[in-house]
Amino acid sequence: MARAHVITTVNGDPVEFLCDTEQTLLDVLRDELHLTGSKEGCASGDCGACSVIVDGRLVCACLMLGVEAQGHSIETIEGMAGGDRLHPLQTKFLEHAALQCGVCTPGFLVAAKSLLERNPDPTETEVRYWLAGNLCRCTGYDKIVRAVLDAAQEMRGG
Amino acid sequence: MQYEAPESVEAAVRLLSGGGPRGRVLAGGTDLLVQLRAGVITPQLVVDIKRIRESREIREEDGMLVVGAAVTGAELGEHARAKSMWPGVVESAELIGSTQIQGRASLGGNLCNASPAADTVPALVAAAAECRVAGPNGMRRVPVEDVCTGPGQLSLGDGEFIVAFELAAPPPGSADAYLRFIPRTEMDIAVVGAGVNLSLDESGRCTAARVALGAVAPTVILAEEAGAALVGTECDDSAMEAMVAAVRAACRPIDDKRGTAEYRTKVAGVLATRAARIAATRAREAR
Amino acid sequence: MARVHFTGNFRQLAGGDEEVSIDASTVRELLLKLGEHYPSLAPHLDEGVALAIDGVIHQDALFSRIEPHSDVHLMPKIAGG
Amino acid sequence: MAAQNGGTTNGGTRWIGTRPVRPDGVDKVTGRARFGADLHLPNMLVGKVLRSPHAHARIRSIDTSAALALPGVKAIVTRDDFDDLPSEFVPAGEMLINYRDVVRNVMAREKALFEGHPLAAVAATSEKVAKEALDLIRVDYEVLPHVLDIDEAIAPDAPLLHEDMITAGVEPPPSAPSNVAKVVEFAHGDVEAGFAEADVVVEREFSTQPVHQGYIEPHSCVASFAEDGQAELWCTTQGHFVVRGHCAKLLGMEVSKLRVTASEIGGGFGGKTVVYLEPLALALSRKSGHPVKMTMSREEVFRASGPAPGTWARVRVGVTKDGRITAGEAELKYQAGAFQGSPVQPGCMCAFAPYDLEHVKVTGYDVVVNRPKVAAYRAPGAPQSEYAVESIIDELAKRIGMDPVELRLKNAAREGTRAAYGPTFGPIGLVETLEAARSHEHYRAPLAPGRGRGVASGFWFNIGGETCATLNLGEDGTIALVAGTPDIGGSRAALCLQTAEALGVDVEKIRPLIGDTSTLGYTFLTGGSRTAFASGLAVIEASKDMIGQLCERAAKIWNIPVDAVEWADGEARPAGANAGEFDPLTLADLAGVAGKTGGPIVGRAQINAQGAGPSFGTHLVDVDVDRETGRVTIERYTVIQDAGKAVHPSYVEGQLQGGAVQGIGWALNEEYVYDEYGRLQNPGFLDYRIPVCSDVPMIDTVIVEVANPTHPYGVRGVGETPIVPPMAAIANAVEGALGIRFTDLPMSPPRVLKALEEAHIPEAAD
Repeated sequence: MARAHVITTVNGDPVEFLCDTEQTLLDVLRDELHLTGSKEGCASGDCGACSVIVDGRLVCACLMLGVEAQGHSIETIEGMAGGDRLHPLQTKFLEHAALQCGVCTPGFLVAAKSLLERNPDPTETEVRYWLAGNLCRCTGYDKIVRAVLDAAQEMRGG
Repeated sequence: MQYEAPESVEAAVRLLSGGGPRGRVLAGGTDLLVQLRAGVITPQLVVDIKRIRESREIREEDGMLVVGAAVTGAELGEHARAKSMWPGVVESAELIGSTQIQGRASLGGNLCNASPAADTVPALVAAAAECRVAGPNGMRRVPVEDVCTGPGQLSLGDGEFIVAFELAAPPPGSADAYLRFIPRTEMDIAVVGAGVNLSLDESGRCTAARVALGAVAPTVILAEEAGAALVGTECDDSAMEAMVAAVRAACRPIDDKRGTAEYRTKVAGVLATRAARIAATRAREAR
Repeated sequence: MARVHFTGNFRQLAGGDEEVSIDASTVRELLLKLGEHYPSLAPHLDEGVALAIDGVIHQDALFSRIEPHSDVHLMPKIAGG
Repeated sequence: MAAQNGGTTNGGTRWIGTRPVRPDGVDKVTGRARFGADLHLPNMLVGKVLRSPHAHARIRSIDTSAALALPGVKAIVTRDDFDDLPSEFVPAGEMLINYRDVVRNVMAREKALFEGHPLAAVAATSEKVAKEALDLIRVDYEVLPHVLDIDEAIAPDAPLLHEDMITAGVEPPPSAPSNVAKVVEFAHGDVEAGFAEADVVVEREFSTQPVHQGYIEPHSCVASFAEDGQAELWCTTQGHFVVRGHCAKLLGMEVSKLRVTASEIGGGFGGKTVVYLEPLALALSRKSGHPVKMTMSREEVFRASGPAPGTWARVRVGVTKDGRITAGEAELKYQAGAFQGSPVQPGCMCAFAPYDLEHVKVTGYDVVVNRPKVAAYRAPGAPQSEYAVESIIDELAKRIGMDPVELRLKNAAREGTRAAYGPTFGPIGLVETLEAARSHEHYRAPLAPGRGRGVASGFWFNIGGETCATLNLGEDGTIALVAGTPDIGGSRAALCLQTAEALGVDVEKIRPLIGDTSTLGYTFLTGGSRTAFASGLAVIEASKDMIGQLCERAAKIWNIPVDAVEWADGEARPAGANAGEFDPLTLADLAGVAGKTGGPIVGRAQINAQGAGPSFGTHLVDVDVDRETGRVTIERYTVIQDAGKAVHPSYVEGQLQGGAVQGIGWALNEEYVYDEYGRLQNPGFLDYRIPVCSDVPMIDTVIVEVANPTHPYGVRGVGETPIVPPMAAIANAVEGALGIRFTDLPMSPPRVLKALEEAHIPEAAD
């Protein structure tokens, strides 16, 4: 069967790609567009390592077909830093040592960005539940939660 | 695999009943894509209903809440009116999976995946919700409890799909609640789920109650005797005990990786009690 | 003479001895003499063992020093996760 | 980015103990860092593995002809593509590995020994074609009865995994084969005499379930074989030199013809110390002439990579009324999985390690079962045995009415104590962690009604081993640091800090990288909590080597003897007034004239690091229990551990926190569920329940520093010990809350509720 032609927006730029209809958005990002910052940890929506934002909504790229991206706007980890400036969340993750191996980090950052866009002043509990779909096996989550809370405070101008 | 994203109900019905390969309906895809990936299903046609307006919107019709089958948990949770009318249904939708899953998973998908452990189904059954089913012969209404006939099995005919759910305006003094038990705080499939919808009169006496249970039988069950045990009472401890006995009598669970039959039966009673107490509190506040 | 203690299965291989005195200045010399003294132990010494020399664990270190009054424990090799 | 000073004092050092941003940090927060699956080569094929659906089956034949005929299939390998290898033991992870078993583990030969055991691997132009090809491979099985658990495996009439396996370590050797590979024993004193002195003796049986390391990144590699027999391998591993050795052996290659590059690694915890896909990818690449990429699905990771073993233990401990432990005895049986080599030996050695015992006896059994071969997992073997012992210590404290920290302190191993496994401890920090626990606010805080508080200690050896490092001095005075230990949790930062300290230069001037196997001499893997210690020693030695060269250059420039030059604060100075008066020469000064003064300056070290200091920790935990559903909630958690010296305290804290949370999962929910056919029912993160963010509170940490005398800055490994205490600490806390002692893990809600019902505790009101 002919591959599907999809026109979409990735990190603000218009993007066209061809894909098999069975390919997930994650497959397309990684294998077709070579945006390998989104990781495959489970391919079943259980680990959050492939978190991306689609039309402002946090989703797992492994649970969306590439063809479903038609006409939508996708944000990935590769678009998080602006030019040569890191996003405050990225800076805070570094300062707080909120990563060890770093493979879950892109997913956590995208998820945390989505949280702070909706809720600039989350409680620790809100952060923990929002990020419950992002698994981290290294850190025990402590420093990640602290980094998100600290970034929120900084972004609020605190 | 052919992928289609029709923009009207009629077009979707045509695709699904078009004499070609039997199609699978794609809403949020949070179950469908996992099954595709695992090779559990190998559909030749996938019909995405997210571009159909009726499947994607939440609206009120004559006081009735109509929720599109492809409306996501997150969207329902952000709908203030839905939350005030049917807090139990909304909380059940918000319990499905992670934030990421919330951004995709839908009521229609949760029902049509036909898992006995689906979170929204006990809440929808307790709320006496009905489905708007579109098909080659037009639109028909089906009570939610009649849609699933067994694990992975639906009563829908060829070419039929669920467009939306209807939730009647709750009468005064009514409220619903949903609780589920999972081993962790998030990310698990319900080991047991309990939805309770009840009405209290001005004196606080229960005039109607529906109790629905998830993950304790091959399909979500409406435990009619459990509801009946509350009717006519003030939902006091002895009424709760009678309801728990009826809940446990209605359970026909299995042992599996997520819990033992014994455990599920026991915890179904615990959750039904807790959900009934929440519903009763909400009902009193609603009066 | 260093005192060499046998722990675990090494004791079995050393014919039940709990310890023995060996005159050696390096690990290699000590292992060689141990193997001569206890032939059934010899193949296991070749496979690789750890030695705690005065409390400090040495692995794969044939030329680590053994002092005249060192206390040496023969142990299985350790690694980790 | 500026360094910030943290909560740990850095007495006398400028860099050690500070918290700079890790050098690889920006790559990891921007998605740039390349992990195992992130490499894409031209003409690359996709490799997939056909796995046994049976837990135990004789393989009569494998027919790949139909699969090979499928368009797009470029190569298929089976058992016929790997030479059989003789029994030969080599160290890898904490285990001695037998190549006869390794070759069978990566590709089944006579029999499939566990569900998921590889039978064939296919390389094709796409994943879709590769999967279709797998469906076309015909395997003729003779399905055999299987054994999953220790009791079944050691039963007299049990089906045998290996018909020729005679139990080792038993005199005289048994005449008949069995599933018991080995019996080990550690003892000193006379335990019966010890128990005779005791006023209270507690004996209990315990069991733990296999648990997976749960790294988020699945195994992945790309192999590329050239026509001249040279090959490159890119893979996610804790030790690329170890991978090189294994692969060269399995493929019959010279090691120098195989260059292995370690990708960034997305977690390992011991699970990435062995090979699974790598030899298959190399064989497929050799056969097809294309690069081949292979990546496990999460399901394959669970079905076919090695977890920590499930275990059974019987432990007996005696104590006098005044709290002296008189004897300890344990019998431990560990599942090895399909091939021998469970970590029962270190399990035996660690069981009583935290205590000063005159009489101790531990016996261990290594038992093969039809499950994936176990792999190392953080302090392999120790969590299971120490869980049992620490549970009994708690019970004894209660029985004699003594505070559990006091009982531990009274019997704690300290410098000069003869360890239960033989040798005498040097300076160790158990007493300090217990004292810190006793005085911690957490230990004294009032406990809400219904809650329980638990404490437990833990021990792990830590190791050193073969290690190389190179420091390349750039012409501007900056330094490229090359290490051979993959960085799994921030070790590049720890190595830069130690180099900065040793050279006296700004840490920002040092850029680290993990060299491939052609750039350095053999370097053992990142494991055994050795990297900050052993690669640390290597960079310190390399720094000394570089300083020697720098001083020689300065001596030449000043025309004075080299011993008249000293290196301090990152510059060469005349050593004292007699050496002459010269302006100091900085690293940058000397680097700039290196070419003219003798050529480039490179500091090297190749060492076999000895004397890794053992690490002890003590954990405190408060739990709440929902008495109607059996769910245990962790309300508060504090980890106290001796780090010797925390090089980068943030990453030490991270190790303590991460280890504790893995232990929480082990204690409460993680387990493998098999059906009657020996097939895994929960091969995914949905039903293999590792802790999620909302399951746990903040994890407080206290770093105790009792210097390790074999390291210039006192460093000890820290990565493994933190997973040892949580299971017992939580069981002890649950006992405190409910009065019920859980001797079987996990303490999952159904188990807890059942125990509550059996104990006839009335349901609490809401």
